[in-house]
Amino acid sequence: MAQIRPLSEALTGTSVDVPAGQPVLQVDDLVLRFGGTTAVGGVSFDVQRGELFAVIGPNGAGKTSIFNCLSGVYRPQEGRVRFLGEDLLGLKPDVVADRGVARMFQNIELFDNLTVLDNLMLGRHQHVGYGMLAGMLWVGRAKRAELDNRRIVEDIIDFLEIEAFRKLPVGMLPYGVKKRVELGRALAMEPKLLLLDEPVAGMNVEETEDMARFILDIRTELELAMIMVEHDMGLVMDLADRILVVDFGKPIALGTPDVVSNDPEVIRAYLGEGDDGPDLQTEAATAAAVTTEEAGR
Amino acid sequence: MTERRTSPIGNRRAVTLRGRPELYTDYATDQAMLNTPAKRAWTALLVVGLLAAPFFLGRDLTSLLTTVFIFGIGAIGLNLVTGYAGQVSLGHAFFVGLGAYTAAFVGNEPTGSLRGLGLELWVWLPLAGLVPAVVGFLVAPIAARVRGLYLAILTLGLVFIGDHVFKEARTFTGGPGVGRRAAAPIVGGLDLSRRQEFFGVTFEGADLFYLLCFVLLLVAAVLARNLARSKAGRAFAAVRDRDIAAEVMGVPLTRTKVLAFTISSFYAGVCGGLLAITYGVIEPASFDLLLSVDFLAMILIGGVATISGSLAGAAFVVLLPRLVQTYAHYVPGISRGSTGDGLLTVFQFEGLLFGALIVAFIVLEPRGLYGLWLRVRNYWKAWPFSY
Amino acid sequence: MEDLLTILVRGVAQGSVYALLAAGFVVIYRATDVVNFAQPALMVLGAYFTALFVRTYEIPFPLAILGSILVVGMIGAACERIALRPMVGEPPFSAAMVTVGVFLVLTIVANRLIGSNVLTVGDPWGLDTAVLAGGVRMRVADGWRIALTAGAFAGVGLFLARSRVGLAMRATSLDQEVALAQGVNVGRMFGLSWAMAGGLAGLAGMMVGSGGQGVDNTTAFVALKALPVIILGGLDSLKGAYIGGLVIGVAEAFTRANSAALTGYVGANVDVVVPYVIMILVLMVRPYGLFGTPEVQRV
Amino acid sequence: GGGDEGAAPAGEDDAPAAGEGDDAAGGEIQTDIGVTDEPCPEEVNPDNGCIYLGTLSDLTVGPFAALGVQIVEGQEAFWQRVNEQGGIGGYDVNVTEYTRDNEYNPQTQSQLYREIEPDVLALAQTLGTPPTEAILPDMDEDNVVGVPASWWSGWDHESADYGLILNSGYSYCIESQIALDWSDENEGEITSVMAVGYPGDYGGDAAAGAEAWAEANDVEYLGFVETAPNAVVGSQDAAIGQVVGSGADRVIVAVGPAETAELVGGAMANGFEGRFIGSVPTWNPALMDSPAAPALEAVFTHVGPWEPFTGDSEAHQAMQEHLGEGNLPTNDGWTFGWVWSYPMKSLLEQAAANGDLTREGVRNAIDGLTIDYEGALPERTLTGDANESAVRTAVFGQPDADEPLRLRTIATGVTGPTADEYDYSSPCSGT
Amino acid sequence: MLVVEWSHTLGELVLTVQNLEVVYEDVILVLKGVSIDVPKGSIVALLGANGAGKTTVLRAITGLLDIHRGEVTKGSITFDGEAIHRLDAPSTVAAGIGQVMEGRRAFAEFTVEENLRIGAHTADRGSVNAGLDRVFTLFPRLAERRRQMAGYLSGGEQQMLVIGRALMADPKLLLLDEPSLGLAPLIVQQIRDLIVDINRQGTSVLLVEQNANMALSIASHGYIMETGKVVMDKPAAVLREDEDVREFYLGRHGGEEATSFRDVKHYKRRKRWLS
Ligand SMILES: Nc1ncnc2c1ncn2[C@@H]1O[C@H](COP(=O)(O)OP(=O)(O)OP(=O)(O)O)[C@@H](O)[C@H]1O
Ligand SMILES: Nc1ncnc2c1ncn2[C@@H]1O[C@H](COP(=O)(O)OP(=O)(O)OP(=O)(O)O)[C@@H](O)[C@H]1O
Ligand SMILES: CC(C)C[C@H](N)C(=O)O
Ligand SMILES: [Mg+2]
Ligand SMILES: [Mg+2]
Repeated sequence: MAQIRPLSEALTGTSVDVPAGQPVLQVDDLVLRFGGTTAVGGVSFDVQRGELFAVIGPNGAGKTSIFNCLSGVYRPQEGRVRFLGEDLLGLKPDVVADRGVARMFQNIELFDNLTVLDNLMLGRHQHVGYGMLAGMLWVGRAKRAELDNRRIVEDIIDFLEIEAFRKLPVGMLPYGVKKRVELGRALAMEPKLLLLDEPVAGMNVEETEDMARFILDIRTELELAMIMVEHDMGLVMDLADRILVVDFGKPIALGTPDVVSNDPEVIRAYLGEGDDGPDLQTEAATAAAVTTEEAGR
Repeated sequence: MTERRTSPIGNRRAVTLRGRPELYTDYATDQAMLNTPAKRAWTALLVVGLLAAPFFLGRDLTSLLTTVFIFGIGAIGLNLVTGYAGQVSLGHAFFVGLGAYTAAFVGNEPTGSLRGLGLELWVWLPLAGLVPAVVGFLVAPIAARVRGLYLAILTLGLVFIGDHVFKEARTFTGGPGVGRRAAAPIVGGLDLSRRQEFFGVTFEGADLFYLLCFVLLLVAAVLARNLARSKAGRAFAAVRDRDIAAEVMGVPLTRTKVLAFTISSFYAGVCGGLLAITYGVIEPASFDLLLSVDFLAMILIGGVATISGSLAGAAFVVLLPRLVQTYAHYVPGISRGSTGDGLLTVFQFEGLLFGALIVAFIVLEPRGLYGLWLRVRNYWKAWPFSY
Repeated sequence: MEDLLTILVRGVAQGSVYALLAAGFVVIYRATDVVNFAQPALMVLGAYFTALFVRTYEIPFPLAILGSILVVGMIGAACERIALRPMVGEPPFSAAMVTVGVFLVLTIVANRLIGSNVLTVGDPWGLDTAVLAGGVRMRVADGWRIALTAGAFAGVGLFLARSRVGLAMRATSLDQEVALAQGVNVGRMFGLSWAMAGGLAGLAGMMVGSGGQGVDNTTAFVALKALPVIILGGLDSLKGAYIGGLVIGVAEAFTRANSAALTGYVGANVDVVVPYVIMILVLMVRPYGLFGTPEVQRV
Repeated sequence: GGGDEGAAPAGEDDAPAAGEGDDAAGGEIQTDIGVTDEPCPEEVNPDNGCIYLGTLSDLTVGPFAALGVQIVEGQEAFWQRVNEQGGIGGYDVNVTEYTRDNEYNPQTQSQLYREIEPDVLALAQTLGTPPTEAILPDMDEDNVVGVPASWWSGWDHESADYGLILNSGYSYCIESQIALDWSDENEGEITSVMAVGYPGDYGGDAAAGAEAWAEANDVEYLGFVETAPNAVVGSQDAAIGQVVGSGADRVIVAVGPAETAELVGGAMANGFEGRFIGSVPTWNPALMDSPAAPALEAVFTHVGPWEPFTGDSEAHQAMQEHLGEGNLPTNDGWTFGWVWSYPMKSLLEQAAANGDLTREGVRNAIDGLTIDYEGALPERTLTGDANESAVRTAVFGQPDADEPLRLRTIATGVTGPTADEYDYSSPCSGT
Repeated sequence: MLVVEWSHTLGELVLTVQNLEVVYEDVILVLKGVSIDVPKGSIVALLGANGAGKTTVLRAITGLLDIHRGEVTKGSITFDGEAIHRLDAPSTVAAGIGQVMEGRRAFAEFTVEENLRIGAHTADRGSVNAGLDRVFTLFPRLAERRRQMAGYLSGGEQQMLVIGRALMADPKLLLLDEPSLGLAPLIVQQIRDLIVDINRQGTSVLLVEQNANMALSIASHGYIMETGKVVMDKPAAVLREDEDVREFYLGRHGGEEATSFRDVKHYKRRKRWLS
């Protein structure tokens, strides 16, 4: 087994050289409508090199839609998206991927019938450079390319601590592991911008901590710019450098965690009073008490 | 598999453990096609056995096996596009037919109203693959826009249109109800379907052709297997399972589907070119829905998205009718001759049993022969523990 | 002019038969997500039983029709119970292949029953033709084809739209597990849809055999015309089946009427491919047919 | 080969039929493929060897299944009788073991031929013109001779059939000429002719005859409407349309029975006024139960090569005797199967007499062979020249619900001026 | 031990799962003897890491195992005194068990309204419209999207939809598999209140949650599963104070002795539960 390399050595393509102060991604008043409903109504923001940028907001506010616009799944009616100085809008998803935008999905979108290995190898699709015929013959170039990429993939597997599942079809893996594999697949694409749509949804605290750890490591090792959509305020507030809050497709706040978390508008529209921290605990206690009594009689 | 957005053919391998707990010292051996001694041994045994077979079998059985090999090539082709890439095609028969007639046209001397180029096998066989491949390449973009059963029946349209074209292009096909003779497998002046002497040893025509087809099958299988485990193969699976996600991963949808169709058509064409020879004469109407269905049956019975399954399925579908024919008269009420004095004629019985077995088979093991094999294997792996 | 109308009527009548066949496919598809390739065989059986009742048991024709609708409906349900029920939860394509197996079996049975002669369903209409206003000639049988089909569609359509079963059936076809979780008896939906489809096939069989056409061991192939029809109209749309059927029928009738002229350019019997050509053209602009529900895709 | 044992039983056997076989070539009969010394399965003469003849017929889904099944039965009856008379040269003849269903499809035919070829001496039946044409080159290669269930003009010409095909009676081409001659005389003068038929040399041959006749009598020839079995085209509407549109005076039909009924019925229903003349394969008594019955009775005339089952030649009496008093076959295919078999019988006897039942020997025995039809057809000697040896007589029948086989014979042994004049030095149709 | 005393203390049980063993694919053993009691009119929380077997428990209860090629190989499930572990799904629903399935399984090609109507498949026709109104007042977002194809809804909207769908049949026992998945904090609170509310109206609830804070805040009793076994089983109040539970389920994020996600230690690894 090849010795484990630090991620930064395995994935060399992620580094970006933008002049200081220049954003990696620049989004200007993006607008996306579906018939009557406006999913995204004029959102603008920018993401700096190595920054962890969070987008939060009520359900149906348009967060995932923003991601879909960035990765070319949806075609916004208005707006402008510049990524490393080039326009992204109007490009097909596979081209966007080629430009260096990778992504995790809100509902796991892994290839259930493929093994963890193959799923990650798919992430490398754009990097595995040989033709179909070469593949059919499986000699020289093709074989070498497969091996090199396999090595990179293995490094990612080690990094995410999913060695045990390497050869299992992802279809039968537990939810938490699937999320990791999806992160791994995105990493395998060797992106310059990473989009995370609810990376810890449906995870317990411990798994959330693991995921947090990976995100932090990726950040420190690769200086990768990331956008994260998440409803777990604990995580968002702790990790994000800046937070954009959207509601009904419109931006209602943008700033550092403490600024945002105390913004009355945000609290009204999204966090709600007992921002499920300590006070929820107490509230809960009473609630529980009530029910137990009732059960009692 | 009730999950939405998995492929309609719903590849059942999802829940079966692949690969064995061997230890590999490096990724190369791990990735090798036959990565376990067991696999290597079995394969070797099989190949040797099949190479020797014709010298022990009569002409009739030899050509029967030959037919199995030829259908095997076609089945692999269909499995590539339908099993691996999830693009269900009922149009396979059309490409098989196209291959058959390309071969007949290129390989035959012109006779009377029929056109021909009279070239040798090493010309007509590749062309028998290429022409369908090109046609496949041209129609694929339309097919790529359509999904699931819509696609299935769209491709069925190909069969009907092709059928019509075959019937009308008489100078190439001989026309409906008439047909034309197949191309002869001539290499360097030697007709591989006639008795030949090689350094004193005489080979029957049937045996030579058998060996030819066997070799071609091996090549076809190995190439397909490599394709399946390489870049393109992964792309196929991705497109099959979740096409949007695949695209976001950088897999170009249309191009991948077109690729699948093209390769599949190539295999189909080669299959057709060879099939024609075992038939002797090819009639336009015979490349019809039922032939396409036979191919689908092969991959479903054999095992979706498996090469070995394709072959097993081909063997099943080709050999079954003959078995029935041979043993029918042990069944009471089956009249041996033509006429309906029995409950059923042997021909009716044959059809009946074929249908019934398809049903029974898929119902009992939806993962096909391959699934059956996995069960057996998993059982022994787990033995003596029930789980 | 009246020739045109005559042809039109012929086409509408033939199209009605296709529509009815298509309806069978649609009903099963809407409930099970499966294209039932056994439908043609059921149709032939429909013709056989109508004939049997009329000619052997001398039951009055209308009753004979009802009888064969019932019998074939039951046969359909039986096939489902035996061959398809175990496929609940299996991928639709395996199920579709099972229906192919069922088709093979049923056709053999039908052939054995019918024998190698041409079977006439013993309809009272025979080759009678009526001359309508404006010299339009219409076969009496065609009149009935048009009328009965319209009736059948009205009935089935209302049932699926109004009753809970309609919704439950579609739910079943969308996601069997979730349907089960809502208390929908998936198995029963399968059975019911097959019974309905069988009934429709029974009626269609009578129609195909009537009007002096007769049924023999090759008639099943006629039913394949329903495939382009359902795609044209949209796999899950009754409305689509009806309109699609008429479109195909009429198109076919006109090609046939002009086949003499066409033969020079596109060859004989081009009417056989016309349905598929139309189907493909439509699919190029509407990948889900005219009225089919597009598959929702979202990440 | 087991020639010696093969001869041994023949020696003791003194059944008349085998008689000549005996002393020929000093009782030595050479054999190779398809002839065994073991008796046939369900043999008649336990100590006879067995000659296996293949049968490729249309038995289930083909357009001629109804006819084919009867042809096979008639044929089996014929050989049953031959065996009861002692077999041939010390051998019984078995025609059942290698019976296969060709579905009237050349491809299937070719496949099946290759399947049974290694086990049969010759073909007792190969049904259909195109199917038979499909296997001719193979048959030539293997020296397999055969009896066609078909009347293509090619069978009269060595150039077309490699001299392998033992046909009986006229050809479709001559048939339609006689028919038109006769119809012109008895059914009113003909002003225009058209042909409707299957593709290939069945329809083609009949059409060629019609065209030749039209030319010879300068009558307008309205062309050949090519249709195909319903299994292929779904319905005959297209053909009906063209027939009605043509307004032809006589239509020669060369399709299958179901298609014929639909065609005649449909055309009449759409106001067609001409008459139809149907060659043998178009007829099936069951048609008289179809709604087309009245139409058929009114405007359909049937042509046949020899008298139907109810005829009274020696051969016909033998047939009637075989089925027993008052019994009838389902259709006249039975009769064809029987009559078609005479040439093969004569041939095998000749070969046996020559002491050579090898395939080659059998093939060589064809030249100059004399065929005795027991009166069903005039005795006939095979010479190279079709112009003299070919049969040019026909039998006419009228659909009639009250007749035993729904067909009333209205004229027998009919010849026609045009037909007799026709220069038959090459096949009328085909390559 | 605790179980016994406790379940005796409050009268009858609406659901009892006893020593349940489940096998998938004839070979994969995922439940190794699980026992769970749900007293009438109570809320019981079922916690556990991913892959512990929670969903499998629910599948076993609702008769949805076979469609996943799984089967109950040991143990029993009793609902309202009836053994139900052999019943198929429609029967369990008819018996009065409703559920929110894992992973938002809305009918993608149904409109929001059709999704809700099918939820009332077993309910009597009269109640349907009342049910609709109730759901739409609960989730105005859904009312806005009433005629939209459910498949196009946002993740959270779909989650609301399936919860609403489960309410349509108003069941005796409601099984919730991660209802808070992907919902905004505000909505989570709303869902929590909703559950309490439903429960007040007499519906017993078995609540599977990853959001342990939410679950334990309203449950009267809690079970914790690890790899197919129940490893802890105490009144919710007790669990809330348990050291391990606090560390691995409630977490120390936000709150007094808050530790930030930023300081997650790399060597941190799960310690075995003593059971
Ligand atoms: N393809 C589509 N067609 C129609 N409407 C859509 C489509 N995609 C999204 N929408 C609508 O746009 C709005 C925003 O959806 P989106 O998925 O972006 O929300 P979100 O912020 O991701 O919510 P959540 O936090 O629940 O995931 C939703 O109301 C949804 O109904
Ligand atoms: N259909 C199946 N076939 C095989 N194994 C399965 C199947 N479904 C689940 N499993 C396995 O059973 C175990 C328990 O799965 P289950 O979904 O019940 O866990 P869970 O507690 O619900 O996890 P999560 O919190 O992710 O929902 C897992 O290891 C999973 O891999
Ligand atoms: C007797 C018939 C079956 C012959 C057939 N019509 C032919 O092709 O000649
Ligand atoms: Mg979202
Ligand atoms: Mg779960």
